[in-house]
Amino acid sequence: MSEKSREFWRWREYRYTMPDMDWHDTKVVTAGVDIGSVGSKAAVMLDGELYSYAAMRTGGESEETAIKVMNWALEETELKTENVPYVVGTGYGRVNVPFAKRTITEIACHARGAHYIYGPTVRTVLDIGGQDCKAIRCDEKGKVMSFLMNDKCAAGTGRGLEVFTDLIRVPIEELGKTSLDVEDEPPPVSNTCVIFAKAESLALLRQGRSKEKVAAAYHLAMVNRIIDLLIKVGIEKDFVVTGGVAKNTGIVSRLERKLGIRPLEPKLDPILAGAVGAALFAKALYEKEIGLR
Amino acid sequence: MITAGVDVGAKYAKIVLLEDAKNILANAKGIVGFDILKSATEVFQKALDNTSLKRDQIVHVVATGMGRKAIHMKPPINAGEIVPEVIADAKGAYHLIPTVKTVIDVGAEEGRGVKVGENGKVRDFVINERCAAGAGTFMETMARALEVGVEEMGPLALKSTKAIPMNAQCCVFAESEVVTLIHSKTSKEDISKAIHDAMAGRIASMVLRVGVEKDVALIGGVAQNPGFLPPLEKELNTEILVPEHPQYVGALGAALLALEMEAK
Amino acid sequence: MVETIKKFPTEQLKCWNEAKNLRKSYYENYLNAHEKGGVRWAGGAWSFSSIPAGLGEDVYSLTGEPYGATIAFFKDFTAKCHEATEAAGFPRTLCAYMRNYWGSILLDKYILADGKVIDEHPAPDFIWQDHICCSHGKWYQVARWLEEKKGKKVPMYCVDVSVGYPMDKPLEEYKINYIFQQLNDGVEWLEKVTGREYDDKLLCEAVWNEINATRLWADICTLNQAVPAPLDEKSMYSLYVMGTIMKHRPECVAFYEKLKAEVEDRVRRGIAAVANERFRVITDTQPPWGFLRIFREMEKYGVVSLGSLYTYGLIGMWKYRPDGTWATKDLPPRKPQTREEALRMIVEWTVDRPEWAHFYLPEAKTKMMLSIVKQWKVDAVLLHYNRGCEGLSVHIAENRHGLVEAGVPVFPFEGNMGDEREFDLLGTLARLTTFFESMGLKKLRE
Amino acid sequence: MICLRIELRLFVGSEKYKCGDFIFFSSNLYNVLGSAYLVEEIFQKFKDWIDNRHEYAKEWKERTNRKIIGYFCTYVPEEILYAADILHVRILGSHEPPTVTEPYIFAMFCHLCRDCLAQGLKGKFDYLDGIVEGQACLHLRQAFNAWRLHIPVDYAYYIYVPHSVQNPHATPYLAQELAKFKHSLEEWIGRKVTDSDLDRGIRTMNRNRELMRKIYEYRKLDNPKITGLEAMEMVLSSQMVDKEEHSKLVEQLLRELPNRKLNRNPGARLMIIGSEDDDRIFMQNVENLGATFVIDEHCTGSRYLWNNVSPSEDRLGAIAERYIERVPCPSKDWPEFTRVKHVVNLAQEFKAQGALVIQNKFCDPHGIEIPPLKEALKSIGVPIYPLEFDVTVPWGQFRTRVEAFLETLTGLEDLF
Repeated sequence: MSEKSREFWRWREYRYTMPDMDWHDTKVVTAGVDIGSVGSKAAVMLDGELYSYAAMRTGGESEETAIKVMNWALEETELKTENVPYVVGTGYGRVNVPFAKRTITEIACHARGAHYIYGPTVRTVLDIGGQDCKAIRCDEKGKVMSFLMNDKCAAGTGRGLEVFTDLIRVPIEELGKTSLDVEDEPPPVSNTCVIFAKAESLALLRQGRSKEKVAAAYHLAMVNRIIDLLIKVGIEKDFVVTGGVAKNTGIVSRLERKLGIRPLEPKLDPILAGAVGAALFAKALYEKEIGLR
Repeated sequence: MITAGVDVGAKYAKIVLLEDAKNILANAKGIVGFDILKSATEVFQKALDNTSLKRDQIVHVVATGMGRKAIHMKPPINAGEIVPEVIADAKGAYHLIPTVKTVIDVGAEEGRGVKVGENGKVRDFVINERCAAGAGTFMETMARALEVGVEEMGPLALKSTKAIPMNAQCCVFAESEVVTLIHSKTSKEDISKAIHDAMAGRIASMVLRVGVEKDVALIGGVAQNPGFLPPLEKELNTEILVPEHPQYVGALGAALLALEMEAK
Repeated sequence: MVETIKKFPTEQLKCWNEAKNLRKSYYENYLNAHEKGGVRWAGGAWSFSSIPAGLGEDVYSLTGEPYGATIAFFKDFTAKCHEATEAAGFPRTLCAYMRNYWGSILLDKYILADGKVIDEHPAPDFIWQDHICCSHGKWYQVARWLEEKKGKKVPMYCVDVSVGYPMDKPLEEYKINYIFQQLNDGVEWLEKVTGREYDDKLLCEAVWNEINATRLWADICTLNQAVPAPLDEKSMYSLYVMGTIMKHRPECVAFYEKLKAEVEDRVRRGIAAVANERFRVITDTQPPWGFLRIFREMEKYGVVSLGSLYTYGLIGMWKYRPDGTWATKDLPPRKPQTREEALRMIVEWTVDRPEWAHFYLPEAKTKMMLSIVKQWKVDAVLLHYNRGCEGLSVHIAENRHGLVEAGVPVFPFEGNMGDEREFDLLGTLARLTTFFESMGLKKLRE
Repeated sequence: MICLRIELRLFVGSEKYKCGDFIFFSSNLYNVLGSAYLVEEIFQKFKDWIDNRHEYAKEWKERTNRKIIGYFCTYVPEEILYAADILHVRILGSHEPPTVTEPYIFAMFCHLCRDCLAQGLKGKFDYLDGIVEGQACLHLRQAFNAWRLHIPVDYAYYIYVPHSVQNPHATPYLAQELAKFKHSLEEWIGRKVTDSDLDRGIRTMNRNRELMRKIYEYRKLDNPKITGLEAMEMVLSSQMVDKEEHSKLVEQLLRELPNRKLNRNPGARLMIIGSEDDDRIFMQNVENLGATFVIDEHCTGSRYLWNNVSPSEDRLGAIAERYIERVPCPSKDWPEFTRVKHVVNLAQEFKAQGALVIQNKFCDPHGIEIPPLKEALKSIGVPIYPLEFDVTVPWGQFRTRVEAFLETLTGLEDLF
């Protein structure tokens, strides 16, 4: 594959099943399927504990993707979708999860998922998704108090990073690290439009700036936009970041530096927050259905 | 007399070798990397090789395009003059279509509208500001959202007759609309058409600022996209001419200007 | 290819520092008004500032637009202001001056002309505004709301002047009267909220000052018809501002008299603002204040901007002479003697302010700009599609039409007077130089 | 009667609506079909009027051969137009990206003014004899001027409605503006507009507003008898057709509505707040998510019909008073926030649980009031969620926000 046509933005898809858990001796098996604009995730839970999950790219056909990601999550578990009595769909494509009994927004699911992944002290959740960015305030139960979403600008989203990582030809998983490889922070790229931010970065590269410097400038601009959103919603500790971009140290560490608040360390893959939240709602809904609550 | 025009665009460098304003000896293009001079030189060499000409047989080189400064007075190309895109566009288009009054140039990152006066002079022009929705990169971003190759977009669009209004003020805003359409199971054909319509609308509204006078020519990379012409003609409700090799018109214009400068 | 041409002699303006000091002390006087037992009020640059003058010699004002522009000069502070207003939930599409101003209140910081930032935004004793643009009244209504949250109750009076503009005939009496009545009530209101006794003599003085100051400024702009131009737009910004902050004060009249004399002298001696002037342009609305270096870039092509409808007509008072030329408005027959006379005089003086006309009629702005093009020997017009000001960019696309149809080369560029995020310097410069080159201009040798 | 009947046939055409034109005269049909059917027919009729507004206007003109005037803003005194026997229709957009307006209006002005102009440039309103605007904002003024300059109309008039509606001199001043306007109209139509004409205009407008307000009362019920979409379509259509005709239908609706059973779960009680809003698809989408708009504050809704003219000897004075004292557009509402207070009252009267604020991008007067509005509604426990509307509405994005907002209002409590 030639340097040019390599797709640096294409992140690795993966699945995992907790080795030391067994679904045979559980009361409630539920699942949450989070069909995002870029990534789709499925989480299977046993009595409200994460058991098995998968994350893959959202294809052009979201219904198909939903089935794929669910099956993949169940692989190696001998479970079939029809063995999971209650599935909740969430994310951009939530209405296209054929086997979901109900849909709940990613806002509510991310708050609840964050509560599971990071614990009850979480008050502010930042979810940087494929094409939007959400700032959520929640209570000690993981219930949404208020939220804001960014206004149609990809400069603060995963898609923006994909476009950019392709430009400087660095695999997206390493992008954040690359951006931190600078002695001192350069000024941020001035353009908020993702296309122009790209053009501006290209110009910088052509002026002979290093990949690292340009990456830093791009990340900085992105962080500034995210912070605007956090300020609007009003940030309160504990603060956590969910979604794929949470793994980007270039974003997270800069957020920490600028806000002076250290985001909590995740106990689980934060990209699963939405799916996990959905699975937890599924549990509650199922228990209601069978009269357990 | 042989002159050369070099158009160093945001994405591609285009070269035209010209003999006496009549016959084009060669045209070549190549991707512009981080090192503009290097990329441009490679393409320039390619053009020379095709014609087995030497640099010193070319009396004058004029450069245009957003990367033009990088090769101004710099060996081996040694462009003696640099001119803005709109001037080269007008010149080149006028040479190919003497009746042309309006030139629309849609490149990777810029869309331009040029009013052409007598002898291919620029009367008035407009260039898209701050929004890339009227440029080739827009199409690429949309293609990725649709998970199809950018070259498939046009043909896809031509298969659809549906009109879905889409706001292309911002290409990312547009992208969320695209994703929404995907999730609501709209066919790729229809979405692709919506994207072309939106982009055509964007370009049209920009060109309308300077006004549209026949004949109208469409040049630049996007002119090669078959799905783009019909909606643009509809938006501007006029017939639009696309010269052969629309991508090279700027370079041709530069070569012609080189010739004029020598003549003086 | 670079060219060289013959240069005109240039000189630094003598009253430059005086202008700077007047501006500096203006913001300080407002800040320290209370120490001297004085009164301070806030309102727009267009408000009838000569009316509060009747409250005494120790009345100081802070006019919003110049203050908003001052903030815009200092990008870091601007950014903080915008962050604060957006965090408060205001859309980022609102008037940029207004957002700067509110930001200053929200941050509870006050910035001086030299960029020095002071803690605590000095709340006015009252607000005295006028309203022609959708944002004028709302601006101070919100400012007041924000002050109230800080526990300061600020009374507000706002005069509605949105009565229209007759292209060729004088304004009907009932319209004049509508504004007059509001001012008349306003005087009583001022007495009520300040508890001071109102002095009609001071009012008459102030009105007469304003009339003279705004005439003098028009005269000064007229001197720029000379080739080479004695003043360029960039330096005019530091001079016209006096009229936006203290048009009713004697210092303003005195300064403009001095300035007029100096500019006349420059014209006599052929002193140029830009040494290599060879292509004359004008602009229309406020510039992107954080990016005045565009003018320097223009000079590299031998291009000088003679000013704009904005710098000429924001406070300068003009009218059309029978021969169709655009010239300084005639002085009223005599200085006003009574309150009634003074109020009527200032209403009649103000209603046909050039920058108000085009709020209503695109034809009005086009006509004025064409007059400037002709009388000032202008080669091209730069139109600032100003995202930061609805009021002055209303109808701007129509003006572009009108100018182009009249055969005037026009360069439109998008920007924002007070929000740098909306101005793309590099892109604009690239397009601007393209424009000059399409006009056959080449960069000059340094 | 007969002519009305024919007219309705003429433009309703299709079999389906046959019974529509009997509504006014035939009660036996009502006995056969029952009121439920009738009510749905009436709402269908409002829809048709909106969908076929241009056909309606052309047909009206042909039938009456009277003049038609288009107006941009609800500050245009329709009473006077009615008195002059002119059909006055509101100019609204189409929600398609307005490509053609770029040469005439800078794109930082709101999509409404650009979309309106686009309709004119595309010839959709080619039946208009004239246009009138009552001063409100710069945006619509710009649409008015561009229209005046680039679209052939026989008559164009701009009324300088005062901005400072809270000041005592505004009413007498407007009365004089209206006298001037009336005079110019008379010259144009070639006849005097008499006092009895004015009385008729006032009566007709008052009646229509009053009837619609009575319909609004049914939105206060725990299970409203009318959805937000239906209410919007009722008011929108009233801005597009002959008032008499519209009133007849609303009167009919008023008689039938008490018996209506809406078999839908009302869900969350929402308020919708903003400037002009004719986005029916958005209303429908939101109400389909399990919510009902129980009240609006739009100039295409309650703001248009909330106040009446109190008749007096001085007709123009009375009309002027109505337009000065009506629920104001924020552009005129200073130094006090009277509209904000009005919104709070509405929210309480109609028991709204939450409010969606529709911010038409670039509409400064409305945008400026969002924070004060938010604070005021918060103080009575009504949360708001602002949505920025552009010429097209990205439902995919908005759906998530609206649904999440609804989830915070109701929905998920029992799942924690």
